[in-house]
Amino acid sequence: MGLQIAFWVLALIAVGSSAGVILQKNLFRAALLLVVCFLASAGIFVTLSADFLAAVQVIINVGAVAILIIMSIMLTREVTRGSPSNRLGAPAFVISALIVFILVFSILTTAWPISGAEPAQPTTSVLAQILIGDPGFILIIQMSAILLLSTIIGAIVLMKEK
Amino acid sequence: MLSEFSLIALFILIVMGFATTLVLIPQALKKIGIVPSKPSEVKYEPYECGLETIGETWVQFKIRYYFYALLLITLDITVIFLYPWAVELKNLGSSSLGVIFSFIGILAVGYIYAWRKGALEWK
Amino acid sequence: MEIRTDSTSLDIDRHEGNLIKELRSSSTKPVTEPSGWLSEDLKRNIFLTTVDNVLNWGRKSSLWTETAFTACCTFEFISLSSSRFDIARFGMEVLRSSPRHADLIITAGTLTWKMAPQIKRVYEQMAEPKWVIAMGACGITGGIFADSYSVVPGYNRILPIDVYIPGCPPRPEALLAGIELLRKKVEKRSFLQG
Amino acid sequence: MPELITVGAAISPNLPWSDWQFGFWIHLLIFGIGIISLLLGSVIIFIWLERRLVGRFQRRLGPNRAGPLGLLQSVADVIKILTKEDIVPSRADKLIFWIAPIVAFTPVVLMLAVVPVADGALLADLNIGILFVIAISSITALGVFMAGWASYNKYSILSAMRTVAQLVSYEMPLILSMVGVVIIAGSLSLNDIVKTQTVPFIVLQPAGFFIFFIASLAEINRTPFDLLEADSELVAGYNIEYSGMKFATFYLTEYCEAIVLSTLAATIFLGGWQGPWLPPIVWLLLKIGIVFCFIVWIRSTLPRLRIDQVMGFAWKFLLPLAILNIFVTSIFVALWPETPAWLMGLTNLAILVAYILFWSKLFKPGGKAVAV
Repeated sequence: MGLQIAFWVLALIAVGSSAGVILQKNLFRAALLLVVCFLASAGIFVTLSADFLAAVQVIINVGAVAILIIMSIMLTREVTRGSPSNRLGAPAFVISALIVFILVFSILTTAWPISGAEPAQPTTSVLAQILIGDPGFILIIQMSAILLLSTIIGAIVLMKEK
Repeated sequence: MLSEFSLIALFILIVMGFATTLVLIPQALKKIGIVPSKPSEVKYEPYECGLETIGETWVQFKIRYYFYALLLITLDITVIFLYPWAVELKNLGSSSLGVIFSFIGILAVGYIYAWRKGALEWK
Repeated sequence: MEIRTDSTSLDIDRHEGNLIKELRSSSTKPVTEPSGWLSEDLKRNIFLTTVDNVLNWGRKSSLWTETAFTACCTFEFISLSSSRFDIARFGMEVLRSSPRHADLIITAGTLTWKMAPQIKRVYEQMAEPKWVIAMGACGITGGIFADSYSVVPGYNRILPIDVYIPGCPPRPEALLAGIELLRKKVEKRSFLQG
Repeated sequence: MPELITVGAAISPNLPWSDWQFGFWIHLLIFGIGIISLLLGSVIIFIWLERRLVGRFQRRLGPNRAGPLGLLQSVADVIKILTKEDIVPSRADKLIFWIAPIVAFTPVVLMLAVVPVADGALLADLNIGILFVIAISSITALGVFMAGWASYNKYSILSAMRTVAQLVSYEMPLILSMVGVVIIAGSLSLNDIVKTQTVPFIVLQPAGFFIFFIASLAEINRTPFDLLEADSELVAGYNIEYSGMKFATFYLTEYCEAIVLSTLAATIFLGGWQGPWLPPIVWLLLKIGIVFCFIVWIRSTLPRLRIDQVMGFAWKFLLPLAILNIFVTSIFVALWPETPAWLMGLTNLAILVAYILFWSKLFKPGGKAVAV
């Protein structure tokens, strides 16, 4: 019962705020609405018993990505005005409606397997066992390290250009 | 676990309610007349040490701030790998040391490169 | 409110000159202190309620000073806020740089017409309730520079002054006595009176 | 209060989700109201304590006119600031201007939800306790930024940008300094971490505590890292345009942050509520007080740093030290699980000292002047 209420409240907040992100002209307010959306989706992770993932969602998306977005907003000139209107409104609407239709269709027609098992209690240790334990995803971890390395180098190059 | 998070969720509401009341108390007191209110045009202009403000405030800032935010994201993702490993280290044993050390080692290359290129200097 | 977008420094200078001229012509007479406008009859009839007492106690016990000091009397204020005289005993060691947070502006020292619009603006941007102390001979009448073309003859031309502290410069003890006077004045304010 | 805590502890262990009952709400009420009132009470006491202590450090008396020993000084401040005029600048983004104090205040209080005041007596014993604290603390930067941006003031927005850059830089050492503790404790829950501290972790992890303390000083913008309100450069920081109760909320938030970080330092490194003879909550409050006095001591001793020094300190000094600390601790725990505590602590301390000596050779005081 409580879970249902929590889910619907969080889902409504998430959908509402992400609609606001698109409709809001003021870029800064749009970024803040995006933060609300991130927080609501972290809440949804919690209702799915994925507490570690929820914390990660807040640390990465709210703590870092939102700051990054705000910093990049500070790089733009017209913060309060947003992007000017153009003629692509109608095609964009058609394409996004198509995507929504495909998404809803595939969600409704897929037979979702539901696990009967109890959710693992401290999710972190299970996650560590799967990631780093035997056999683990060691190659993938190293590849993500290289991805992050390229991000750092890219950031340095970006800054040196200025 | 869920009951714990429901406590947290309700606590968020309590704290937000408390903070909102704090901010709104002066509005109520203004109605009684305890909080004074003497609006004037000059009062509502930005305070810049007594001078009038010239030009827009919401202007472009430099890209340096953006660089630090990018660096934060990469390191935050590192942390995501570090914490589960730290919790389970006693059970994972010494074999996991190599994985994480090489992971940090690869990132350290980027760190040293940034240092050598002078990207860590604040200019 | 409109935002100025002057392109050259000449424009800025011209604008400032106009401001000063305007201020100068409009302030030939001293500004009276607010409660001075009240009639004697009304002054005698003000009575303080418990709410007033509590509010005034709070206000007099935490007078935060705005750091807007124009000239040399400041050194006496610095001396007052450091260890020998210790203004912190009255809860006044909190110096705020923003007029939005401050309650008190101590106008220490000579004020030139060039600086006058800024001081007036700082005063106007302070949040109510607010008080002003005029410190030193220059603050009261312009002092030895009273006849100068560039010096404002007393802060009371542009601001309503609550307490005057004579001296050139006043010793920290004198400033302390002035602050005591101001605290007594704050105590007597009724919020019904405004 | 101790009775209430024991009631809470008795109700607390492992509430089932279906228990939407009496116990749940009592627990929420006791701890919710308890945390907020304890926090506000300690803010009032600690503001007085700080002003008196700073006075003593500067051979002054400090506030002593309002009430006995000046104890009512903070009350007077509250009364005054509550009845100050409320100013909203005409060009400000009014909605964000109003929300910003709330956004800044809420996460700070939330961090206390996972701190135990006795064994098992806490609002919510999360499995991800430390990660929860980190996640919540990363939101505080948003409140500051919202305030600075919405004010439509050049100084406040510059201050907010600087603050965010500083918070971002010191977040990394702060997060990494706690990894060593997590490695030794083997759990993220703060309750478990306190329980494993038969020896306080400051003995096992002096380097970790050193990084944690410095990084948290920077996170709460305390001296020597109080660049955001460097009044010689930036007027009064991100809250220039705030007056009255909205400004007071930011002021309150700053002190709450100081207290919360003292609490976390006490809980993670100083053994939390553990201690002989006295009841647990008294021990916790005592330790918080000690850490807070230490912060005040630092405030009245050190001058303010320059922005390039602040950033360089985070990236060039603290970050490598934090990584080094993780390396050493993990090698000890993984390869020699039975290491005696003193050996581990001594090694850690030796590394810290050697590192500081090495780095002090590398950096010279003075250096070049920089622009903002």
